[in-house]
Amino acid sequence: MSKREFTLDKLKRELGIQPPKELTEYVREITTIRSKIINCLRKDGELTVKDISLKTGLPENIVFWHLMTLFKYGIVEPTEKTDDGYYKYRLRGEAHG
Amino acid sequence: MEGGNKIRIGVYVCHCGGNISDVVNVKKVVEEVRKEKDVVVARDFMFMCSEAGQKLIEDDIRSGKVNAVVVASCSPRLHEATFRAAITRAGGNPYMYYHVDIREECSWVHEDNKEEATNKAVRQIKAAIAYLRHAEPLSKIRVNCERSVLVIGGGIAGLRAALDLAESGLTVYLVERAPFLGGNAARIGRVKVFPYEKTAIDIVRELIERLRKMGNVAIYTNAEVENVSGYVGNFDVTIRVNPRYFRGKPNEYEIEELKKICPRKTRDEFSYGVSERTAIMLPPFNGAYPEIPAIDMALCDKCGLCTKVCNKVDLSQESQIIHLKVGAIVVATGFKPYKPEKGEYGYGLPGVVTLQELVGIINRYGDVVINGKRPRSIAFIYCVGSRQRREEGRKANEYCSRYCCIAALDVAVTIKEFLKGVTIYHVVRDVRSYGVNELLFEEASRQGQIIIKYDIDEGEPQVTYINGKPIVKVKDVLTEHMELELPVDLVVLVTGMEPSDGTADIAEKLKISRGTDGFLQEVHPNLGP
Amino acid sequence: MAKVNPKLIDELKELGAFDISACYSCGVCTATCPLAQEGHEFPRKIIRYAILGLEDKLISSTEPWLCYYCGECTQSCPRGADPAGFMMAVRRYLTTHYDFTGFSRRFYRSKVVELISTILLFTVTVLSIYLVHGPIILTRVDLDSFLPPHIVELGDIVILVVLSALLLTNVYRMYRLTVMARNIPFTAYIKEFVRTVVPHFLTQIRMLKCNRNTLNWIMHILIVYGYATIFIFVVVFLDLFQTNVLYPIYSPIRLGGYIASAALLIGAGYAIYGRLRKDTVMRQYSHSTDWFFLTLLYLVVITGVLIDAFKYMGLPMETYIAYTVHLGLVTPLLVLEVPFAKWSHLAYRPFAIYFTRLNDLSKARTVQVTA
Amino acid sequence: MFINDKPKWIVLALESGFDGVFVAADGTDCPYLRDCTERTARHVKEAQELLSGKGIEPERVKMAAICSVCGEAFSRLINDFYSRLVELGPIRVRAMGGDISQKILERAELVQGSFEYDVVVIGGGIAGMEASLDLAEMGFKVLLVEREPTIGGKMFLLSKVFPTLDCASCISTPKMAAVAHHPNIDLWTYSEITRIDVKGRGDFEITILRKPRFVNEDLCTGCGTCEEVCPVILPKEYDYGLRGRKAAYIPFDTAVPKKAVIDIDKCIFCGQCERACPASAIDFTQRPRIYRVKAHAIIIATGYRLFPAERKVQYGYGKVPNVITAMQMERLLSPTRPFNSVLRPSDGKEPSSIGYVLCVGSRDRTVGNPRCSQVCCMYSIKQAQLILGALPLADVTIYYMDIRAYGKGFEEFYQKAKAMGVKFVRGRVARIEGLPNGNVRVIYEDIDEGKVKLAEHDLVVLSVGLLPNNDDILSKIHGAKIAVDELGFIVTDPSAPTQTNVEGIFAAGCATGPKDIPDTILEAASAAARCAAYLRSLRQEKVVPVEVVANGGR
Repeated sequence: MSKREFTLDKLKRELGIQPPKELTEYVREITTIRSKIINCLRKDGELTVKDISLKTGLPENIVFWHLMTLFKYGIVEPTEKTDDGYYKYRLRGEAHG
Repeated sequence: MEGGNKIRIGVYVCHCGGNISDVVNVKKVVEEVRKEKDVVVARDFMFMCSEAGQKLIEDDIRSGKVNAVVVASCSPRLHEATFRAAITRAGGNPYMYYHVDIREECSWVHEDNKEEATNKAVRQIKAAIAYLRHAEPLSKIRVNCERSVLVIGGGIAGLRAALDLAESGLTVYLVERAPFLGGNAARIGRVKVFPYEKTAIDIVRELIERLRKMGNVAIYTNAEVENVSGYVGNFDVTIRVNPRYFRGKPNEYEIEELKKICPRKTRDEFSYGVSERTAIMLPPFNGAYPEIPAIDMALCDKCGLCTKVCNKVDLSQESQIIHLKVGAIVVATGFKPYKPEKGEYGYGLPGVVTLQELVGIINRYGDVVINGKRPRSIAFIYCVGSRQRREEGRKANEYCSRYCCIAALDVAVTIKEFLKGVTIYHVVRDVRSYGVNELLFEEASRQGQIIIKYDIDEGEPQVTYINGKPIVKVKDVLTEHMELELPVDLVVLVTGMEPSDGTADIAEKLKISRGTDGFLQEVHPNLGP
Repeated sequence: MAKVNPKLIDELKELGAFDISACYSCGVCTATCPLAQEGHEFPRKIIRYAILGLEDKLISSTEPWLCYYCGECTQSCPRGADPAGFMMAVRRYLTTHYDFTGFSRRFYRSKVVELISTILLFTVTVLSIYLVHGPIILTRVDLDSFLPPHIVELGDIVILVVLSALLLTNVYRMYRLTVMARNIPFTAYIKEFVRTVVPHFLTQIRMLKCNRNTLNWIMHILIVYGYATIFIFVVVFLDLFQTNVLYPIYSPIRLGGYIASAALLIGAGYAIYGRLRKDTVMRQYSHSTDWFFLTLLYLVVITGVLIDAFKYMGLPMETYIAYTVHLGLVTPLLVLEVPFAKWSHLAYRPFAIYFTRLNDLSKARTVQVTA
Repeated sequence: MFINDKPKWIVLALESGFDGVFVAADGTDCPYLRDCTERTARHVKEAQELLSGKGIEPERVKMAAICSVCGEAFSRLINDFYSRLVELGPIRVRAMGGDISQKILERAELVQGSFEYDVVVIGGGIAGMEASLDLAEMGFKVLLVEREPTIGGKMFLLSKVFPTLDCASCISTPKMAAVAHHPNIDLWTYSEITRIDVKGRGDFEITILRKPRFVNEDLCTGCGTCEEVCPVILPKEYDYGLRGRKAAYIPFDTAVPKKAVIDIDKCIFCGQCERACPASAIDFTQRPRIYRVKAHAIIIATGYRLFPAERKVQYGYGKVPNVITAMQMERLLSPTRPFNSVLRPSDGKEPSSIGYVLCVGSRDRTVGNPRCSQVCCMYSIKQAQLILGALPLADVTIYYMDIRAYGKGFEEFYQKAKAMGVKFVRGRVARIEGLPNGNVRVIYEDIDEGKVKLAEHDLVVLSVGLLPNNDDILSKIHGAKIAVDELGFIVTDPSAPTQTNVEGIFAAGCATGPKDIPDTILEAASAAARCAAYLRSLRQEKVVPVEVVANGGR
């Protein structure tokens, strides 16, 4: 497998294209957000969106959006609901960022 | 997979996206049935019926793991065929299959007792497994199917269906109870059908004309379906064609004479009772089919006067019985307008008519004339015979008839075009001018027609009389629930639809189920509307 | 049980409410309106009165005067029914109803009547001046001898008395039609008058409640104060104002006159410009009476400025002619517009606020009594 | 004027950022060349053809003969042209957008060979699927073309359907499977129609661009490994942005075909997917393929697009986080929901009070749509019932003008919602404001009481109207013009409601106007029947004459 020529390299060579800078920056940013959230959960266990927001300094809606995406990919799962209608979330098994 | 092989059953339990799994413990069901003898595979899935779900089954069959399938999901009416097709695709026998309904029969009806619902599902699946253990693979037989269709009802739906079927090459038999084609749409006459520029009668006429040109259509008017037997693809139909008592088309002179001669009179149903007709029913509009008159034997007293002015009258004709073989039947028996009871919103009193009667007046006279005068103000009262509330001792149509708001607005806009000064009130509950018809509503508004909304909880609008003129009393929701008195010259009751008389009859003969509203029930409102 | 008059809406349409029939009563206009308040919701309620033909209800409403025509309702109306234009039309309608002479009705209904009346008054004034004027001195500008101030003063006072009488009668009729309060003490009447009419007349502050009316408010204030200044000069200080003396530029009378004229020019100019451009919702349609009012006002100010300019340039004949024309225009402006037409709103608006307040007080009292 | 490259110049102008080109030619009395005008017209026409090949609207180039005294005419023309351009909006390179896809698009290759079908169905939503299945059952060869990477349209995203409340997926997913398996249906997803030529009676040539998924469909098993490793997270269209997806993704769990696709514009070329794919299915060397397909009939089933709620500025959509559209709520309620429950997007709270604002983008002249969208009342009532099922303690309030529960069983469904405790408030909402605690305030006049009221909700749902989705496809038809109404819905014949004004082209579903699922299916079946009749008439099949029994003698 290591000697296999990847089709991606071929495409890059043929077209001479690079991903746009804004895109790579965007990806770096979301990766940071993701790892912040995951680290936070890893450290403190079960947390609500508000808790994570306070700990990471990220806005609540951003935290929630990423949590739901992590939930989709099976990295995070909800646990019980608090009285005021917020769920708590925790990492599912061994999470990897 | 052949009979000699040992039976290997696969059980597939569907969550139905929560419809089932919210009540029935699907995982437990799977665990339970897995223990059963001959069960080699037991799985659950969010949507068994989806591509991915079907693939599960197919893969198991292809790999030879499974040769008989139990799917526990929704009603077999929905998806039995779906799974049979999947099994066939994978090379299995589609009849080594049992469809267990654990949605309608477990989760939906036993929402309150989750545990029992689960147990019931397990029992049902076990029964299916037992069935399959003893089942023998069946094979399909091919039955020839008649390439002909019976269309019942010669209204606009029946005409259109017959034309489409005929154009796709099938032989079509069109049966209409009335002596002439056209149904209700023909009676709407010269009122334009929003949003088009055509009038209803134009559309009917065009359809009839095109239909008559087709060589593969037989039209029976004045005819009724007597009996239907047979099975899917091969129905035997008996039709009774009642005589018209005419041997061909009378000439113009004879028609003029026939108009005058008959002494028996009754209200003409074509104008919704606005005008009178005699026992000799002449073609009601230009382009009507057939062009031959018919005699209404229920009215005729066989005085014989007509035979003297027209030698084509033949009072000795008898009804014919026709036997047909058809592959399919289209029921298009249409509707009849709701008939208000006497006194309902003043119905029966002078100056109170139904929407259909108003349409009849417009078509008959080309104008609106009530008691010899053109009205200066008209009030339309909506939801008469629709959206009724269930009360003791009274038949109630709880459904919305869908067309009346639009029909009434359409008529009102037409009236306003030739009666410029008339004030029109619409006494409504909700204006249901859905879709493009909203533009019709807006047009009516811009013409200055006035919408008044009433709340049924505050009582229905009242029609009373002062000095012989109707007055509509209504509480207007839009104006602080103020009680208004509208002195008008004409009250129009916007009546809903009811299933036509023929509908119940045909449903009986064809063994079609009807809904609580009396209309026919489709297979599934969304899957096969 | 309310009786309905289906013809009412036609009358309102004549006065400018062309699209109102399209209304389907959704309530967005009322919910959008920055001035609608509890118990005095508009425009939708007023629209319903009009569409149903509830004449009495419409005439007894003060709400139309509480609207300052910011146009937000029209901009948000999903049916394009132009509620703001409708409210304007209702104000015209009400003006005709408050006026007992019937002139108002005629003016609003016919441009011709309005034009003829204006020309007539103009001619009468010019003719009177022709008849009463003193010696025309051409060697220097001598207004005092051309038209002695006491004669003008006399004219002023006659017009003032007649106009006030007419306008106040109309206001009284408005009171009769709109105020249902019969149970509040006289002192409350006085107190509320001081609390409502006076400050509103002086500041027009309600106008600022509308979200985008700040500029309009400024322009409106310019017209009000510009006009008030000149009015005071002319009626109270005519001796000082109409004079042969050439004041230095810093003199309060001259400077005040200049500032007031400038204010009027800017204010009225802005209004005319807006109506010509039709850029905002509220300026889409102008009734002929609006144009009459603005044109007259503008011409009056310009001729006033001309008198001054000619005087300081030392052009006697030009000054006299300008003065004659000026007075010829002032008369119709005052006699027609103030009691019968557009300008009557200077009284109706503050009084509407006052009357509304009275009704509220009365209602509160009734509730108290019953409770 | 006679440089042959001229058309390319025009194209270049549009490609490099101009939104339109107005060619002001001379009148017929050009002193230099007699046929100057005709030549120019030819260039313009060539340019337009080039443009439509690239997915740019040909109307962006306009030519008019203007002479020196035509000032007024010129300003009128240019104004008309300008307003048309405003309607069209800025150029989107429809094929894929972005630089990279443009470069990839240039590598497109024309696939040789003849492709012939009886019918090409455009749009793989419920209407397109139903019509395809019906026609295929009758034995016709059908090509179903879908722009998205999966068929299913909008229906398979829904929760449950009114008035029976059974799940939308139960109806749409089996149909999707049936379409994929039917021997008479060829299914081309992720494919775009770039041109339709009407050549004659029953003779259409359709140019179709099949975009590369960069995944070998034969090898991909839909396992989702590529999606797991992809580092790029983007808003997921199928959840209306409620949560993220990756640049390499499988559109949906129940997608058909369930194959991955790589969003090349958002790819950072890290290559992780290719290394991780257990089936070695990732193939970046795929090229776009262009097909020329012959067809005898066309069915347009392009469905609808939602009214862009942000255009109704007063409602704050896009600014107030807890104002969502009904389609987003539909996702929240569906079994394949993006969240673990119905939660509001600002902070994940389970809402206890939910407001529905009806007629957003419909019955509203301020946004240019005076019509009613037919379905919003009912789907809102349905969602209200579902919410009460999912969150039994929640309050649901529906702000309405008229409840249009007109169809079979609809009125009963409405009455049921009332009985369940859904609050119905008569009054159109005028304004929506966000509050600091995430709650949302609606301002409206309660018509019943005649009072202006403010109400606070945890979450507000905008019941957005439906707009046509066919302007794109219609602009690509050459040789005939399909009649549309002022909103852009296809106009059909009143006595044959699926027949467009162009012979051989039929329309079904929301392409002809907003409608609910039963009506859509009916219309699709009807379009299929009409289409079948038309195809048979082309083949001139003999009909079996039938003896008409004399009915009263003739």
